[in-house]
Amino acid sequence: MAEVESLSAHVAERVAAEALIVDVDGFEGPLDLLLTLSRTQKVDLRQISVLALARQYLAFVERAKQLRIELAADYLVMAAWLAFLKSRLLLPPDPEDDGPSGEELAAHLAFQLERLEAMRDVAAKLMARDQKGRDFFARGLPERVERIRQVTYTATLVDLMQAYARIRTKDEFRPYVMDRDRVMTMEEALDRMRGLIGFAGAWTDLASYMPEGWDADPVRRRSATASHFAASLELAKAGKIEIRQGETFAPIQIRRRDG
Amino acid sequence: MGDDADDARGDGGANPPLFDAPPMAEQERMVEAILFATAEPMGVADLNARLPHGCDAGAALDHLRRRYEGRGVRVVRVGDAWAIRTAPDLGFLMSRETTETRKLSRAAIETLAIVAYHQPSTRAEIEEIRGVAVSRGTIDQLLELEWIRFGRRRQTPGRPVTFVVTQEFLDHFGLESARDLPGLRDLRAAGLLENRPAPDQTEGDDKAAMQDDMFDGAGVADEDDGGDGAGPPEEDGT
Amino acid sequence: MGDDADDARGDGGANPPLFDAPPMAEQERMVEAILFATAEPMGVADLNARLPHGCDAGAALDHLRRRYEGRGVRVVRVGDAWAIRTAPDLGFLMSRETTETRKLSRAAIETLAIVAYHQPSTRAEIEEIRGVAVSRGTIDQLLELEWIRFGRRRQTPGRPVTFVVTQEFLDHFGLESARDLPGLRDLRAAGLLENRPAPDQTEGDDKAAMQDDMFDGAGVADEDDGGDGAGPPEEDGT
Repeated sequence: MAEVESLSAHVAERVAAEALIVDVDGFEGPLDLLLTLSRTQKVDLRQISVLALARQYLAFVERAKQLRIELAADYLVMAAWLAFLKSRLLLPPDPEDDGPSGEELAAHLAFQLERLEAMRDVAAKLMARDQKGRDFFARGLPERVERIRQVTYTATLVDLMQAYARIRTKDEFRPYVMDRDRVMTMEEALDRMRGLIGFAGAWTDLASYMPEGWDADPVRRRSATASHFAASLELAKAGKIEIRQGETFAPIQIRRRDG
Repeated sequence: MGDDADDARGDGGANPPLFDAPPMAEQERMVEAILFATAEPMGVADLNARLPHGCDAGAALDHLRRRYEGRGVRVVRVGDAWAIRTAPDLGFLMSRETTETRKLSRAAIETLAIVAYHQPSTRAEIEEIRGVAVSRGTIDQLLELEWIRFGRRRQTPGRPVTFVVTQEFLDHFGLESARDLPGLRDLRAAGLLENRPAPDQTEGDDKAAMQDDMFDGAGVADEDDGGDGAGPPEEDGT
Repeated sequence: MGDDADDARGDGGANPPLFDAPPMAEQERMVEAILFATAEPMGVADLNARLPHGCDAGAALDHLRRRYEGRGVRVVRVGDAWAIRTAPDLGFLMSRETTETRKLSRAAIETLAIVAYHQPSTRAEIEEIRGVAVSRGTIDQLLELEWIRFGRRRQTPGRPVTFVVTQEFLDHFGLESARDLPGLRDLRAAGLLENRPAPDQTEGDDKAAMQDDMFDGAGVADEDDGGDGAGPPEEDGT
């Protein structure tokens, strides 16, 4: 009999604890939870006992731990802070410590709770107002005279920002695609140079191997320069040409390697 | 009406314009026509730009507003602009015109209220008041509804962007100006719109430091503001 | 108004309805609100269907028509239905209502965004950032919209013209200055960017640095360049 009773009491306890925990999902963060807990004190938020509130919150977190429910980090941060606050409120003030007193911290927490509740309150008042498209209405048939038509172009700030975001991050999002028309690959350069190298008996500036018109556009020029340089290294490795450069940044010269 | 026309002529006599402005009764008709034709609120300057030279849209609006008192449609003020809207007590007739607004989340409603009552507000300030991070999409949704927009950047380190409410917000909630927000005066009297900094703590307490950051610079531009980088963790993953 | 109410009562007395119909003045208000708010002209039967039981839309319409005689808008018959329309003599005021609005092309909005974020910018710089050539029409369109204008010429070989955004641009987009444009981090926070982590943050920084280089010095000599937001807005609030 006694066993059954204690068992059912145990079950009831667990159910109550779990109900509270399950509700965590319904809370929008620790401050919201604190506000809800504070309502059980049934007093004006200005008269609230922050100490009692801190105890309730810590008990709540403790229960969550027992039930092995993972609480989000900000709930734990708040718990740590409330534990600190609790100790400040309970212990006599340390004359050495020039930090804020427990009362000051508690008063601020009470202020935050009161402010959050006030904002909820006015948010509800705002939403309860007459609203356009529900309680009152704008002109349903704005007039247009069709005879004179003038086209204006429009865009919203969001369009503008999205456009900018798109440009600035296109490298992040776009599947990688080569802009072939402005890129010269090493294979292309290699093909070109293989054809031309036979005539290069004397030292010749590498730049002279660049295809015609490729220096007009800086992007294309860079690409062509790089690919031809890489191709010439490849040819040198294969023993087809020799490379030299007088000094740093001097023109690179190549010539056919005989034999 | 005769009086109005005389008034207009009287003004003209004192300082003769190049062209005679139409009589006031006529100006009132014109403003009436323009306001009826558009669904968007129109500013006095816009009205004047469209009226013939020498007209006084402000005075015409005064007349028009009085004329429509108690009628099925009303001339209402929306910030710096004016619009004609149906009387709110007749909303029940308009079930077919009712536009279903997307249901706003609690986070979005609270965020909107905070921007409205505290504007200009930074994201960090919104998070400080709600005690949670503003999730992605909440601000986006309010921007999309055109109920909030970007205000001036805060002149504090990090120059965080601020949010303010729009004319569309005022129009939607039938407010003449943001000063007419419900309960604003009570909130102010209770000190709940102040940016009260968290009591300063000795070094090494992250929480207090974080709160300091958030409070800073709301009004004064002198203190060290960590900007909105240091917000609390995200509210939900969506 | 008093007269109208009396009329209604008179009608009611002859043949008492199940429910008291609202006074005629009230019925007139209702018809006024409905005709104002509906997107289509309404027939008498439609109106009666919407009005409370016992109302007489035909009579209310008659009153309303008389009330609007000589006003800036009139109650007019459209086929079998009724609508509120601008008085014909005021049609000239509606010329601005005829404008057709179209979305800006992608090329134009991107070009505009680059000018706004990097002003003053030359055409070559815009092309560098967009990675494609900017057609002459795109620039012309933005100039015509008065969203961009010519800035000072760049003091570099070729002395290319630069573009800056205008006050008109700021007005249209509800910005106080181009500096108030949110940076990439803000865009990401507002959910306007996919929140996927940048594959290589340093690469992004290099890019920004390169662009800064590109645009550096342009602004230096341009202090008197016409005011609005000489410098580019800051990136990422770092």
